[in-house]
Amino acid sequence: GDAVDVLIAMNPAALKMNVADLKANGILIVNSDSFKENDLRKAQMTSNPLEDHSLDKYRLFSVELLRLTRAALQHLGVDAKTTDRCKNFFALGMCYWLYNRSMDPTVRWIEDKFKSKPLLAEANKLAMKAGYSYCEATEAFQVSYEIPPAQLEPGIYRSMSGNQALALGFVTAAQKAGLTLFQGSYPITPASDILHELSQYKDFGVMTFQAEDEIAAITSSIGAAYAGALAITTTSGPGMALKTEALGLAVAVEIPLVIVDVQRGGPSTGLPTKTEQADLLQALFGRNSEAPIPVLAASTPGDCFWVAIEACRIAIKYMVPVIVLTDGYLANGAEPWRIPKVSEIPEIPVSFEKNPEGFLPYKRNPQTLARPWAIPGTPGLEHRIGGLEKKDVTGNINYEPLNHENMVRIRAAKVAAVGQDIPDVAPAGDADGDLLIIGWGSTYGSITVAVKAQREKGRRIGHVHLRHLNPLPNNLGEVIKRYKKILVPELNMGQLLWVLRAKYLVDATGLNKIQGRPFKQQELEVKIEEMVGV
Amino acid sequence: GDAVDVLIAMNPAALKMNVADLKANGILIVNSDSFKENDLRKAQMTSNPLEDHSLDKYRLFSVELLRLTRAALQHLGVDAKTTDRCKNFFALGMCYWLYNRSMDPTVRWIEDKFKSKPLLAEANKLAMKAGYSYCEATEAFQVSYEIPPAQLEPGIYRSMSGNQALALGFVTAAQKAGLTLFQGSYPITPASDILHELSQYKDFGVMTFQAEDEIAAITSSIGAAYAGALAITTTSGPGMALKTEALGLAVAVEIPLVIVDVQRGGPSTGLPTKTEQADLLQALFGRNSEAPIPVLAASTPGDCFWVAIEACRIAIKYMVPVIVLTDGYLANGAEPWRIPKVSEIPEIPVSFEKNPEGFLPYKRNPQTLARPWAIPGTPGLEHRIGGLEKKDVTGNINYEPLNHENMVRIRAAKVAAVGQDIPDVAPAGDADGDLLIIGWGSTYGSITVAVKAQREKGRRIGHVHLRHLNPLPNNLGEVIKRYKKILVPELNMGQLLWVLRAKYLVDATGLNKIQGRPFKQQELEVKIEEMVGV
Amino acid sequence: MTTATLPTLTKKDFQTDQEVRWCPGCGDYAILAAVQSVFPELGIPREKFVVVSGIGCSSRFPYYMNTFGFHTIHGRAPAVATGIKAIQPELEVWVATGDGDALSIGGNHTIHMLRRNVGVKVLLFNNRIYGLTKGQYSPTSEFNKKTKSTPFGSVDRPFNPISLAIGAEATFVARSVDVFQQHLKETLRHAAAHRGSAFVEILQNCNIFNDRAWESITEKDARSERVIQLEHGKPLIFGKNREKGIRRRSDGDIEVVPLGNGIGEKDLVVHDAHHPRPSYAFLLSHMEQRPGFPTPIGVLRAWDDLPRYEDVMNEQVSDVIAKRGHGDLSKLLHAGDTWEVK
Amino acid sequence: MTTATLPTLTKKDFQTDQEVRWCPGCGDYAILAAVQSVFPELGIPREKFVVVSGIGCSSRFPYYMNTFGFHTIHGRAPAVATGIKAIQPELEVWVATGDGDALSIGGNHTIHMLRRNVGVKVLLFNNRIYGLTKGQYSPTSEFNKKTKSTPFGSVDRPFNPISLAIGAEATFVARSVDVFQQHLKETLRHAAAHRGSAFVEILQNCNIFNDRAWESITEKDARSERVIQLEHGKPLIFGKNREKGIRRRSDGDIEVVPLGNGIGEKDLVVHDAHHPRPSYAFLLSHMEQRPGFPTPIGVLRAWDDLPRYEDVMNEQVSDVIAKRGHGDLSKLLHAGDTWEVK
Ligand SMILES: Cc1ncc(C[n+]2csc(CCOP(=O)(O)OP(=O)(O)O)c2C)c(N)n1
Ligand SMILES: Cc1ncc(C[n+]2csc(CCOP(=O)(O)OP(=O)(O)O)c2C)c(N)n1
Ligand code: SF4
Ligand code: SF4
Ligand SMILES: [Mg+2]
Ligand SMILES: [Mg+2]
Repeated sequence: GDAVDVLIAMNPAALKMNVADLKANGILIVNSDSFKENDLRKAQMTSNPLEDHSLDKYRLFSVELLRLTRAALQHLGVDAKTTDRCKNFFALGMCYWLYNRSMDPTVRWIEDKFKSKPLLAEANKLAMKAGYSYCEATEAFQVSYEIPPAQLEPGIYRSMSGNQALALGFVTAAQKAGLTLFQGSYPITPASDILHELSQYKDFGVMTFQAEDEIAAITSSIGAAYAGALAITTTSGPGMALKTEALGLAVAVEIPLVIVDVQRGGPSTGLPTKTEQADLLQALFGRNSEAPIPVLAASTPGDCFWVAIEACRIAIKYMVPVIVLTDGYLANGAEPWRIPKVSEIPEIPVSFEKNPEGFLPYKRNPQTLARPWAIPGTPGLEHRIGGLEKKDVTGNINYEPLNHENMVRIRAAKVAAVGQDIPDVAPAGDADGDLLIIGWGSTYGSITVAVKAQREKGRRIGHVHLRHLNPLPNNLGEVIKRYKKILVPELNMGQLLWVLRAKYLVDATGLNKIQGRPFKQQELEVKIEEMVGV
Repeated sequence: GDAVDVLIAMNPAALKMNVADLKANGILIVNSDSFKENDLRKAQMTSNPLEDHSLDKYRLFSVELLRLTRAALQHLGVDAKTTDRCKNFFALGMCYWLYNRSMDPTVRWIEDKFKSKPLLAEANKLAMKAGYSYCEATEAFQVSYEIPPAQLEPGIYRSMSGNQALALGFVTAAQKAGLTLFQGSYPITPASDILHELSQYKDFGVMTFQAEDEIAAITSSIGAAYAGALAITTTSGPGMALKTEALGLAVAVEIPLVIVDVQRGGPSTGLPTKTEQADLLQALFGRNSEAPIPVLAASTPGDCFWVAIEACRIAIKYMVPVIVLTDGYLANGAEPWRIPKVSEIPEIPVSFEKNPEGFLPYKRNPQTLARPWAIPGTPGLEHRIGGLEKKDVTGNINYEPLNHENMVRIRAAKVAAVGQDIPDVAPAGDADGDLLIIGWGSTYGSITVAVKAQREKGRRIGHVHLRHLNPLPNNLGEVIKRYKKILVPELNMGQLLWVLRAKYLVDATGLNKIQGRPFKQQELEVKIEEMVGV
Repeated sequence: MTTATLPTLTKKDFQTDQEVRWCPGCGDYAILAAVQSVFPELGIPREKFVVVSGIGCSSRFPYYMNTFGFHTIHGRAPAVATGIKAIQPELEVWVATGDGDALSIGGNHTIHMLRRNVGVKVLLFNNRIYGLTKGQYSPTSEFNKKTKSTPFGSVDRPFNPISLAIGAEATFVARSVDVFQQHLKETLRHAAAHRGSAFVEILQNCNIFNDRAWESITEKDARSERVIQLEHGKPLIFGKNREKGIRRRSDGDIEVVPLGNGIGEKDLVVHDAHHPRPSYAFLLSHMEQRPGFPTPIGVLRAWDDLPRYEDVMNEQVSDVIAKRGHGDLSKLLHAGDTWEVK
Repeated sequence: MTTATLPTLTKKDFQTDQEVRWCPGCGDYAILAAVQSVFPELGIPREKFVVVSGIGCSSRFPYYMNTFGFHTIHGRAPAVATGIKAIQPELEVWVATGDGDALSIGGNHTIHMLRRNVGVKVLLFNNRIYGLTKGQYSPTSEFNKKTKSTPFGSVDRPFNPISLAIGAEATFVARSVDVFQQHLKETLRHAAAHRGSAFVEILQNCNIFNDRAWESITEKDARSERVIQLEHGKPLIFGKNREKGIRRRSDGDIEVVPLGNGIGEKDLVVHDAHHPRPSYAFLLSHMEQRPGFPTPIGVLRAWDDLPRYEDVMNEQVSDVIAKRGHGDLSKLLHAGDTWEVK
């Protein structure tokens, strides 16, 4: 329809009039300078829409357009009225950045249009460039893409972004486990909003610790987990790299911990505001020595809620660190989310060791191989743990060859044991056929629509979207055999592809896009047709 | 023969008399308290063997046995003479630790032997335990294993350990490149000796910087490389984990840098003094986003010399960071090393950009894809680089989707281009047959002898030992096809195995040992016979 | 409260079954003995103690203390300890660390923990060397030090741990020496009594890789001549016969003066460890670098009026709960704009 | 020497073709202008300048300076700069960093670079906030600060960057303000003149996420009332009519006194930036925390008698070469015990 992608509202009245035309998750730039008390009164608004969450379903950027434009033109010495009119161009400049388009055509247009008034031309150009620079300067502005609307089953819905969903998921998990939620984190785009969200939930007993760096973020979380908290640490790629040594410690001392990596464009600082799926291999292998860790990935913004809970459940049940992968696209993208009944969500059983009788720090639960969670302060459980190799059961430092091999295999077996809880995959679409598409993470939406379209054209295609990347679902190998060809679309150079080839020796094909943005349905369909023929 | 593995020399005379019986690379514990001026004179020694390198071919531990034993027994109040005799048990305790054997039998033997003199028994037990604790306390004592003697071609030889060879290799590379060698490093077992060695070579203009941590170690090296040095940073697994964020920067700014990871037992702090090969996947994938880096591995202590030079050559020619993997076994193990003629070693051509004419920081050499090395201080070359994504050629910050994909592919192509210089593999043993053994790193010696033994028993076996782990030699896939079965023995849980399966879809078998010590010939032969039949 | 019902603990209660594994003659033994004899005096149940360490010889400390113990990774003990205190503020958390662990790789965590005033006691075993890794110089090694990694002498100027801690807003800083058992115990008692961050530098001898590093202070006689023992409220006097004192000069600096002929205690600086501002402690912290000045040991600064980080953190939570009541999960999930799909 | 033959450079020579991209009204523009106007005065060839930064709004600085520039990773600029100086000591290396970059994630590298006295100039843009990441509190934010990450107020006590730098053995510490252009330029000139590590805190306004953070200092009148400009050799006087001074008390502390009726300049502390010991500078560094005391700006400490790290490092190499001659590679390879296999 004629719904718009961007709306720039200079005042409350304009907002009221036009917001209905804005697409869900569309970009809404509002001139916050004109949303003061009496502006609202004039527009007969009882509450401030910039604060009352009524605009949650849009990507709201509340910007002091007036003040900033004035600051930008200060030195020009044009009159106030003209300056203020330039704020439109300031906003336009922002749009150009958000859609990374060139300003040149408009620059020429301005020069032409205001030929007679060179100063005005200058002012407008400056304002536009200032708007553009303003977006570039900070990492505040992240383009987000419309999430293809899914079939909505009946229920109560709200708009939900990935970062928000993670935050709510962790709060829920803590409540269901009856534990204090501790988040040790160091801000980094696009993960910072998880910290911003959780820091508001002190009424749920949430403790947020903004650490001096990512290393202190994860090690303080390890300390908190050791002391009995549900501990999480949240970051993006570069920060993840800094946490890898400490991840090894978490593996060695076998305590529950959830690490969230909201992936962004790289390498290095890369493209902080753009999306990518290229941290999978880092999550699987980015540690010294053999240090296996379960890895989960969320497929939609709303799914982040459920993945957060699942990660906490695994961490606590198996006494392991768990890595959760999302990305910039999920983090900032929003979708309608069916609000679950609190009662629908299973409890997460926790039992701190209490009994000194025969207590040994590495005595294991035979089914999960988990060691006891024996927190300081418990009489009679005084014991020592650390990162050196240790004897199983007693936990005493031990360098004996066979014990080391035994411990390495136990740590691996423990992660493998998580497989007990992973449901078999059931492909969407055709249960067997010409092509199986295996995806993970934020490509879920675009793959789903592409598969739907292609199946309507009569092609026999299945779609498996992996939530568990380590361990992989038990029946995946068998499912793969049911199809002639395997396609693995990823926003990286072929990382899951690599894993599947190694594990199943399957000659799968990759569709790899590494442009800081998601797949277009079109791109997927072209590849599908190329593979199964037109 | 009746050569011994350990020799404990209480004085120069004893050393003189018995050292000949000690195996090459055998453990030599010397009581340094009795190697003072006049002790040497008494034994008619002109120079101090503990300092004159004459014992280089043994693992020399010079220990103040007398002073330490006295300190350990201080509070017992036994007479000086007795105390001093106890130093034998102190040394014995050390041996038990070095071979990690239990002291219990000897404890019982002592108790029995000195039944009548409980105080003496106590003293001897204490001394022995003190010797054991002394080894455990610091990371000074690393068991090293005899390296199976190779066929020695004619030439001048010396005994060479892996860490020493690396140091000499880097000094040689710097000389051949006409660059200052800069080493930014933070001490860590078993890599510290590389720093100790290089810090002695100031007469070669070597600059060693002991940084505050591994992150400063690598980032100072990046700064040094940017300023025109041949820069290296050396560490072990946990330190490697800390360097991964900065590795991404080196990839993004495309400067030459060599990173050495002397692998040790893990995960986390693990077994600092024991050997392991479990950092391969970390070296290949342990970074955020797509950040490919060439990876080399040395196969013998002496080979470390040549690998160091090769790594420097690649880093400079392609303007990339290069990772070198060795391990505790190579680092501390020594072997006879044929000393090359300096003239045999090819120069390493270096050309700093000098010409401002049309200079652009990311303009590439078409053959190597290397960008110019334009060091600060060069008139007219002022330019900016950094970790954000950039436009190729100009190097200006750029977030455009297609440019990003282009840059990611260029960085990958550049690493792939290194393949031009990698010789095809030619299997040792049979050029085709029943079994191909693919190894890497320190397993070279044990695989070689095992293959030799098995071939003498008439089995048709080839052996490929990979020096280049990324990129892999071009013909490896083709070579693999020439054998019925593939065996990949590793001191890890199957890391190269994983890579080969993914790349070549070959159903190779792993032989995995993770006990902090090398393969025994026996273990390999058993596996070979299991695979090709007896 | 619990203390009332406590079985009184003894030194033995804090010893583990693990062989203590340091080199014979290592100063760490003396520090272990002092801690094991002070802990039982504190009237705190044993399970409330947590000893956290990084990596180093000194960091093996937790294995020998029969309390909860966490041997973490190199340099990170202060951050781990901060997480523990946030969740269980009532625990008695002590960090055992070395000059490399705390000031080299761990420098940032150390200064941030002090800045935040987390209620953790830090025992810095300063042997001016990296012991565990066989003797490289450390950030506290003297300039031009010859070590395994610096055969021609180090080129760094050392940190003064006390000055650094004060610059990082530490509320408690003290110094003692491994071989001064009584003084060490007394200092540990002061540290234990401090609620906020307590930073204790312990001069320790590594007789294998840096023997006699502190000889000028520990050798016979030196103690009285080259060391001044600070005691709150007492004048700054030292010397074998307590014949020297430290006096303020009109320019605000200090000077060493001989006592007698007109100069008496009344003229001397009276030690004020509780001063709210750090300048005086800072002035003392590096006076030994000046000819004729002694090395101060004891408590340089103990200002305890600042709330502990973990307490403020937890109060913030309880305040919000007091104001808003306990969060209602269902309400939270339904927050904002909702609609029904039929 | 080169300077003689130098074409004199102008501000323009230090500007790049890249659009300067900070928010309209950001204090960073003023700092950029000041640096671009001071660099040409230094008589140093442009290619000798290297501007190194970490990550942050402030760390975009190098892109706008037409010199060699390296935008590294978050917090690591001091370490990268150290490597550069080791290899090319004659380069003029300046680090542009923020309160998060230099004091949070980069705290350890900052204090170690200062301790070593590496000849690098550090410009710390202190806006008391994380700008680039949209406004979380930083290690210099005031206690109880409400930000995106602390909606109920932060619970950390801030660092005083100057005190921290002094505690870390800094040989040069100064403070200026983005909007005090002349003073800022003068301060930059002093920093440029210092051979060792120069640490300059620049109070900077982030008008998007922490607007008016320094208002109490920058607003009209405040400057004279709440700020004291330090000048070496001049008495400590401030106030609109220079009617207030700072005097030593007999206990070594300082106090603010009104000038007149008997109290004159002669009674006041005369600023000694070149004092070899840091205590006086440290005392000044946190005086503004005390009621009635002004915030000091200008050069607090400039003691330049200490050799630069990179110089000692390079001298050590040349000394060894002078003693032993240039190493002979063949000799090196043949060192130790050798034997021939025929
Ligand atoms: C990440 C990492 N880097 C380096 C090391 C090696 N290492 C262990 S302890 C240590 C320094 C020990 O010195 P100090 O902290 O003074 O303790 P000491 O042994 O002297 O008591 C080093 C460099 C390590 N274990 N981990
Ligand atoms: C390893 C890593 N962690 C976190 C970040 C995110 N980050 C970038 S800049 C910054 C802090 C910026 O604050 P400051 O240093 O004060 O600079 P300002 O933007 O205020 O000038 C953070 C947290 C990052 N880029 N890299
Ligand atoms: S090396 Fe030194 S510090 Fe470590 S245990 Fe031995 S004597 Fe103690
Ligand atoms: S966010 Fe603040 S510091 Fe960053 S550019 Fe904008 S105004 Fe400047
Ligand atoms: Mg030490
Ligand atoms: Mg800032």
